[in-house]
Amino acid sequence: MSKVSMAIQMSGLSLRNPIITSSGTYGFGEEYSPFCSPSLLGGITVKGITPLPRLGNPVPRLAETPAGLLNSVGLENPGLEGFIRSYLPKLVELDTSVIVNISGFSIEDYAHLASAFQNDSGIAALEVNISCPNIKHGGMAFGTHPESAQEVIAIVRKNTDLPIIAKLSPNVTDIVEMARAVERGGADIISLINTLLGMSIDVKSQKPILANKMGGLSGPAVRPIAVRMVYQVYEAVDIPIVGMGGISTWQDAVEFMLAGASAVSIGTANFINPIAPVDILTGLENYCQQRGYGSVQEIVGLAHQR
Amino acid sequence: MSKVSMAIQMSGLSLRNPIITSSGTYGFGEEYSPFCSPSLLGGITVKGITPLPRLGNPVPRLAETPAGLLNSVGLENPGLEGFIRSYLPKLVELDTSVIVNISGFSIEDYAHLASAFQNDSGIAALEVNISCPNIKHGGMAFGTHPESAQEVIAIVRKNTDLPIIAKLSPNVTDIVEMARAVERGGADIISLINTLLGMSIDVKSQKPILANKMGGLSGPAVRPIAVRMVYQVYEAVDIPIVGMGGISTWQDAVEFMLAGASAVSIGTANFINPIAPVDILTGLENYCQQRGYGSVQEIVGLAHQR
Amino acid sequence: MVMILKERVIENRIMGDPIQMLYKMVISGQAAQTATPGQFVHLQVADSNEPLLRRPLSIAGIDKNTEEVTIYYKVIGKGTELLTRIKENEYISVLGPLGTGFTVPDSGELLLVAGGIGIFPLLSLIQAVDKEKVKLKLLWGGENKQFIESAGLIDIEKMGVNLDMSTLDGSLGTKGLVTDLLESYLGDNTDTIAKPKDNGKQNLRVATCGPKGMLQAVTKICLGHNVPVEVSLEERMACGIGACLGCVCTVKDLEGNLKRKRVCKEGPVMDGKEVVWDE
Amino acid sequence: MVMILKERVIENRIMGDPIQMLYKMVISGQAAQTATPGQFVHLQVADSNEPLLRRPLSIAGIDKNTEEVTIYYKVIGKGTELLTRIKENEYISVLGPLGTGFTVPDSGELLLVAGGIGIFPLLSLIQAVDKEKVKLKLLWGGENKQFIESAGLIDIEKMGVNLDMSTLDGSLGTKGLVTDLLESYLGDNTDTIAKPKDNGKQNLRVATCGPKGMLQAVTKICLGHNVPVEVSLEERMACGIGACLGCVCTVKDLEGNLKRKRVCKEGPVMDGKEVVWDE
Ligand SMILES: Cc1cc2nc3c(=O)[nH]c(=O)nc-3n(C[C@H](O)[C@H](O)[C@H](O)COP(=O)(O)OP(=O)(O)OC[C@H]3O[C@@H](n4cnc5c(N)ncnc54)[C@H](O)[C@@H]3O)c2cc1C
Ligand SMILES: Cc1cc2nc3c(=O)[nH]c(=O)nc-3n(C[C@H](O)[C@H](O)[C@H](O)COP(=O)(O)OP(=O)(O)OC[C@H]3O[C@@H](n4cnc5c(N)ncnc54)[C@H](O)[C@@H]3O)c2cc1C
Ligand SMILES: Cc1cc2nc3c(=O)[nH]c(=O)nc-3n(C[C@H](O)[C@H](O)[C@H](O)COP(=O)(O)O)c2cc1C
Ligand SMILES: Cc1cc2nc3c(=O)[nH]c(=O)nc-3n(C[C@H](O)[C@H](O)[C@H](O)COP(=O)(O)O)c2cc1C
Ligand code: FES
Ligand code: FES
Repeated sequence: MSKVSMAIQMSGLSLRNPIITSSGTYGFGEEYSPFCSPSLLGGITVKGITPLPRLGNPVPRLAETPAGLLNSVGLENPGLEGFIRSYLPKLVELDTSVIVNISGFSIEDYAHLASAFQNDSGIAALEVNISCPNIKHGGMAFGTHPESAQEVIAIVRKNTDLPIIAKLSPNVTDIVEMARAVERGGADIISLINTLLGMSIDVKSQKPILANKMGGLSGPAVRPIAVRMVYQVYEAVDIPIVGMGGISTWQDAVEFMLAGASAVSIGTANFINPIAPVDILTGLENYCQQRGYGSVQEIVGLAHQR
Repeated sequence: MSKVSMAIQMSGLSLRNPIITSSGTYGFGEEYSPFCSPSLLGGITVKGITPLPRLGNPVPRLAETPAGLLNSVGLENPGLEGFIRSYLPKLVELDTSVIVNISGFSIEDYAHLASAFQNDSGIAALEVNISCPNIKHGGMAFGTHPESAQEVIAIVRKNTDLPIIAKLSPNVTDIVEMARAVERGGADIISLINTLLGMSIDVKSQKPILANKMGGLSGPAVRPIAVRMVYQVYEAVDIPIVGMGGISTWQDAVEFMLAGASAVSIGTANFINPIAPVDILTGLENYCQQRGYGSVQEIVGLAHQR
Repeated sequence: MVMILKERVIENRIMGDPIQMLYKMVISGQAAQTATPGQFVHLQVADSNEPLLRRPLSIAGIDKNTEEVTIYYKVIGKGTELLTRIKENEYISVLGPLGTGFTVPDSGELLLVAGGIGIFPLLSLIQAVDKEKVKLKLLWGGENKQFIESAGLIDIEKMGVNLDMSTLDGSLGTKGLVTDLLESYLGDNTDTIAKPKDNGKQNLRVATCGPKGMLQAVTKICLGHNVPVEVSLEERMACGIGACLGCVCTVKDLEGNLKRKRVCKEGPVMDGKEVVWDE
Repeated sequence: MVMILKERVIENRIMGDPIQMLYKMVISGQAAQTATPGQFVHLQVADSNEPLLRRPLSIAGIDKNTEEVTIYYKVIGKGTELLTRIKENEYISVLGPLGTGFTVPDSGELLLVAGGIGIFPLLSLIQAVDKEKVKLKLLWGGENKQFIESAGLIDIEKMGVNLDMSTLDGSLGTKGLVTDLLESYLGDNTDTIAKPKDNGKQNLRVATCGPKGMLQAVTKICLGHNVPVEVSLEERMACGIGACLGCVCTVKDLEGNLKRKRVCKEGPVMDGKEVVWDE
């Protein structure tokens, strides 16, 4: 049998294969190295970086729900400077595409963060997390308002020459409208979905389990919502998609690619199976091989035919 | 130990206990009678009724997802006339509160449906499903647009003297805004959540599993999203809430009541355990008894303290 | 009466060639009391949410004396895989008997047409028919010899059923499809077949179960020969009792109006004539 | 080295009074090779999504010769309940050894303070300490006699540990809290306790594990007596290896700055002095 070409080209971002790991679930690339060599992966996305260091939320930060996980880490991170000083040098040495995820609380935050990363920084792309509250405008998340989302992406576009991945929030009425907004703003790629806002209450203590009360839902439970959104966005925009949300097996990865994702990202599944990305990659390759595809890119969007 | 009072009073709607069954999951009340006497339940909600009979969507209409169920029944129902002729007479004989769920595709539909049900119809309340597309306005669901939602509830208010339960769609950016809109429209009670829009793709056939491609996600998977929305709405409106979305155990029911639901509704869980409503009721009563509550109403909203 | 009960599994074992993944399960309990041929049980396979739903399985054998129902199943996914893990004397939640089964004729000839594991629901019909009064004939098509043997050929022969078989690879019986067997059988037996205006004299009936495409072909052939045919349908199910409208099948009534019937309630056995196959 | 492996369970049985729901599990495999006292393993308890996450359990015994690690666990929810179902010779996915364990002193005196099942991680420390060179003393508080006996009292006595116990109901040892034992022990042993300016002469150390409130109290008492204390913390965990930041604990550095440490990586054992207890 002939080999399947697993490489993926996405407007300016070339990946060895379509398997990426998700922001906030893969630390700064070191933690999982003992299990899963970064050189096997299409890319890794680092924890969301903000301009200043953040302690994040108090614990408990985690709660399990049926086939899902709620987290309220609250963007704990060393801040831009700390990241560049303590983590970036090791990251750029990794034999994989490194995607830096940035999060801000104002347009200026995003401009500042974006300007710190350029084509010569040794990273492959910037992922822009627009799910954070816009503190200058009543705390409404950038990612729930098309104009704000477009504005954020546009300012990032102005400040970096790296490929930009706009990461959409699923907590919206109309994901297509959001996708079109970030496309207009100049995004090269769209990634989705971020977590869904959820809550879990302990019947013993009669209080929310998370110290922060609400948190983001991820894991297999959210997969049908994520697949639907990828499917919808694929029909609406011309830029490629990185699909994520509950992917834990190769079948799940294929599902997202059939829906229209050019690459997929693995988050929560790493916690259960630290070699999930490699298992998924192997399964994906076999799937393509058994069905006679020369390149994995051929399966992207197939579910839209007829 | 003293008995717990399980009765619930919700603006105009008095229920024997807080356990209701959900629209579309409990047929027209007959199907589950062999397992679960309606006289044990707080109420039952019937399948959504439209002005004209509907065949609904082609099959497959069902797909399982992790801890969830996608359905695309497509509002199959006998139509208003057929319902009143063939089902209503038997329903009103049941020893429980019957809630009729109505669905329309235009403001006029809702007016027409509402006017068919009054205080003397033998039913306890009207639940208004606003998750349907407004075909006169580009197919946008009424329930995703505050003004339309308010308008629908207002027209129903004008046309019936029954208590009105406005059933919210979770597929929105801001559930609080929707809740406030239906409260303004004149709803007596709010129920939530309806299903989340989702999709599942078969990797063998490379096509969506559902004939309708997309469907509504229900079951345990959606519970954290539903609990969060009940919690948010409880803080924002003054009318009582019927909570639903993935309730399958008494702990789940307690979770919703602590979040702010005065009553809870059981949907998908019936499919797995036809006596789920009774099991949940028993557990809820024990919980209250063991903690020394005189009335189940005392636990409503407790998770908001501190 | 439909019931939901924790029933005891008294047998659960693989049958024949392991590659076929065919299992037999015998459940002791009250479902047997009221079950009729062609009905099914809705089994809870997991005590977690995975899979979330029950699994519908046809009642293949009913013993009212010992209060036992027998089901046969093929492992195809997570649900049926979990079923195999149940050990003898463990309990399982059984919802049933459910649905509307086959007409059991008390005279004339009954021709059974089975495709693959479609044989299973027909077994209960073979058991129920009074073989003294009704001429019984079974046409059974399968992948290959291993499949048919594993699916219980010897037991069926023991029941004294007159049987013709076909396999795709010709390893047993005729090489080809079961519909080929049906065509030639109906061609050879025109005498027992009712003529168009022959109301009430129809002494040949067909009952069939198998993949949807086969059922459609069987129905077409039967109706072409003016032979009444009952088909046992499958559809994804949630409630299993008619409450969710998840499992419908489209039928055309006498006036040509399209209607939905619930496979779990009005079915799984339907009149082939009224089923709308290509919707 | 941290590894993820399917390891064989060679023992998994309930201990003592069934009401206590305490289990012992021995796992054969490579985790034993590099494990140190106070580390933990992260076990996959289900092959479905329920529960979704692994479960962290302390390594209570390490045998590098036979390549076995022993864990003790109390059943409290779905995950630990599923653990009990694993049969001997079945395999389990083990991620570990993980985290940073206790300091193992090679002289002086080590005082262990255990609350309830907090004894379990301390067992590996008892095992590791050279009892010829280090004076070892264990203070152990529990609910009642049944608990303490079921949690392995006899084995601990066999290890030759000097042991004082307290129970809430007084059914074994002193009636009261383990912190009462600690107070009086430190009061009686002021000679082994370092004085404020006595750098380097601290020959008494405390290692403790138990409920958070107890750890806080133990830390306060120890610091009051100027005794260094290591606490083994618990926190809900997802990844177990420092990647998700789900399990943090707040610490105050020398300049008084608040920082987060990961219980799974920099912990579970932390310097009691730096932990911020009431955040
Ligand atoms: C009335 C009825 C009677 C049946 N009797 C038998 C029987 O006697 N013996 C037997 O082996 N099987 C029988 N089946 C089919 C059996 O229910 C399915 O094989 C089983 O539910 C699959 O479950 P799973 O979890 O193993 O596979 P899954 O992983 O759920 O499904 C694997 C594939 O099977 C198909 N499938 C899933 N559920 C159904 C369903 N409810 N109906 C049809 N196709 C489905 C889907 O295409 C899916 O892709 C019957 C089905 C019905 C509706
Ligand atoms: C580093 C570490 C070492 C541990 N060592 C042991 C040990 O040796 N023996 C032992 O019996 N237990 C130990 N535990 C606790 C053990 O991990 C939990 O009891 C177990 O995860 C509960 O799982 P469950 O599914 O049975 O209960 P669940 O249903 O998940 O939880 C029941 C309750 O337990 C609490 N809980 C859940 N997960 C955790 C967690 N990760 N940490 C703390 N509390 C939690 C919650 O309050 C929850 O309400 C340890 C925990 C940690 C973090
Ligand atoms: C613990 C945790 C932390 C996360 N932190 C971030 C983050 O910092 N920035 C971000 O854009 N997404 C973050 N996410 C979201 C994930 O990157 C991903 O979008 C989401 O979890 C859905 O994928 P999954 O279901 O595979 O986990 C986080 C998710 C988890 C579970
Ligand atoms: C098969 C099915 C059909 C449904 N039909 C309707 C309907 O006709 N009208 C409506 O308002 N909600 C309908 N719903 C939504 C449920 O009433 C309920 O809001 C939802 O399923 C969440 O609850 P659950 O997770 O307990 O099922 C349907 C749900 C299912 C699963
Ligand atoms: S499965 Fe619910 S109506 Fe048939
Ligand atoms: S559990 Fe993930 S960082 Fe500790």
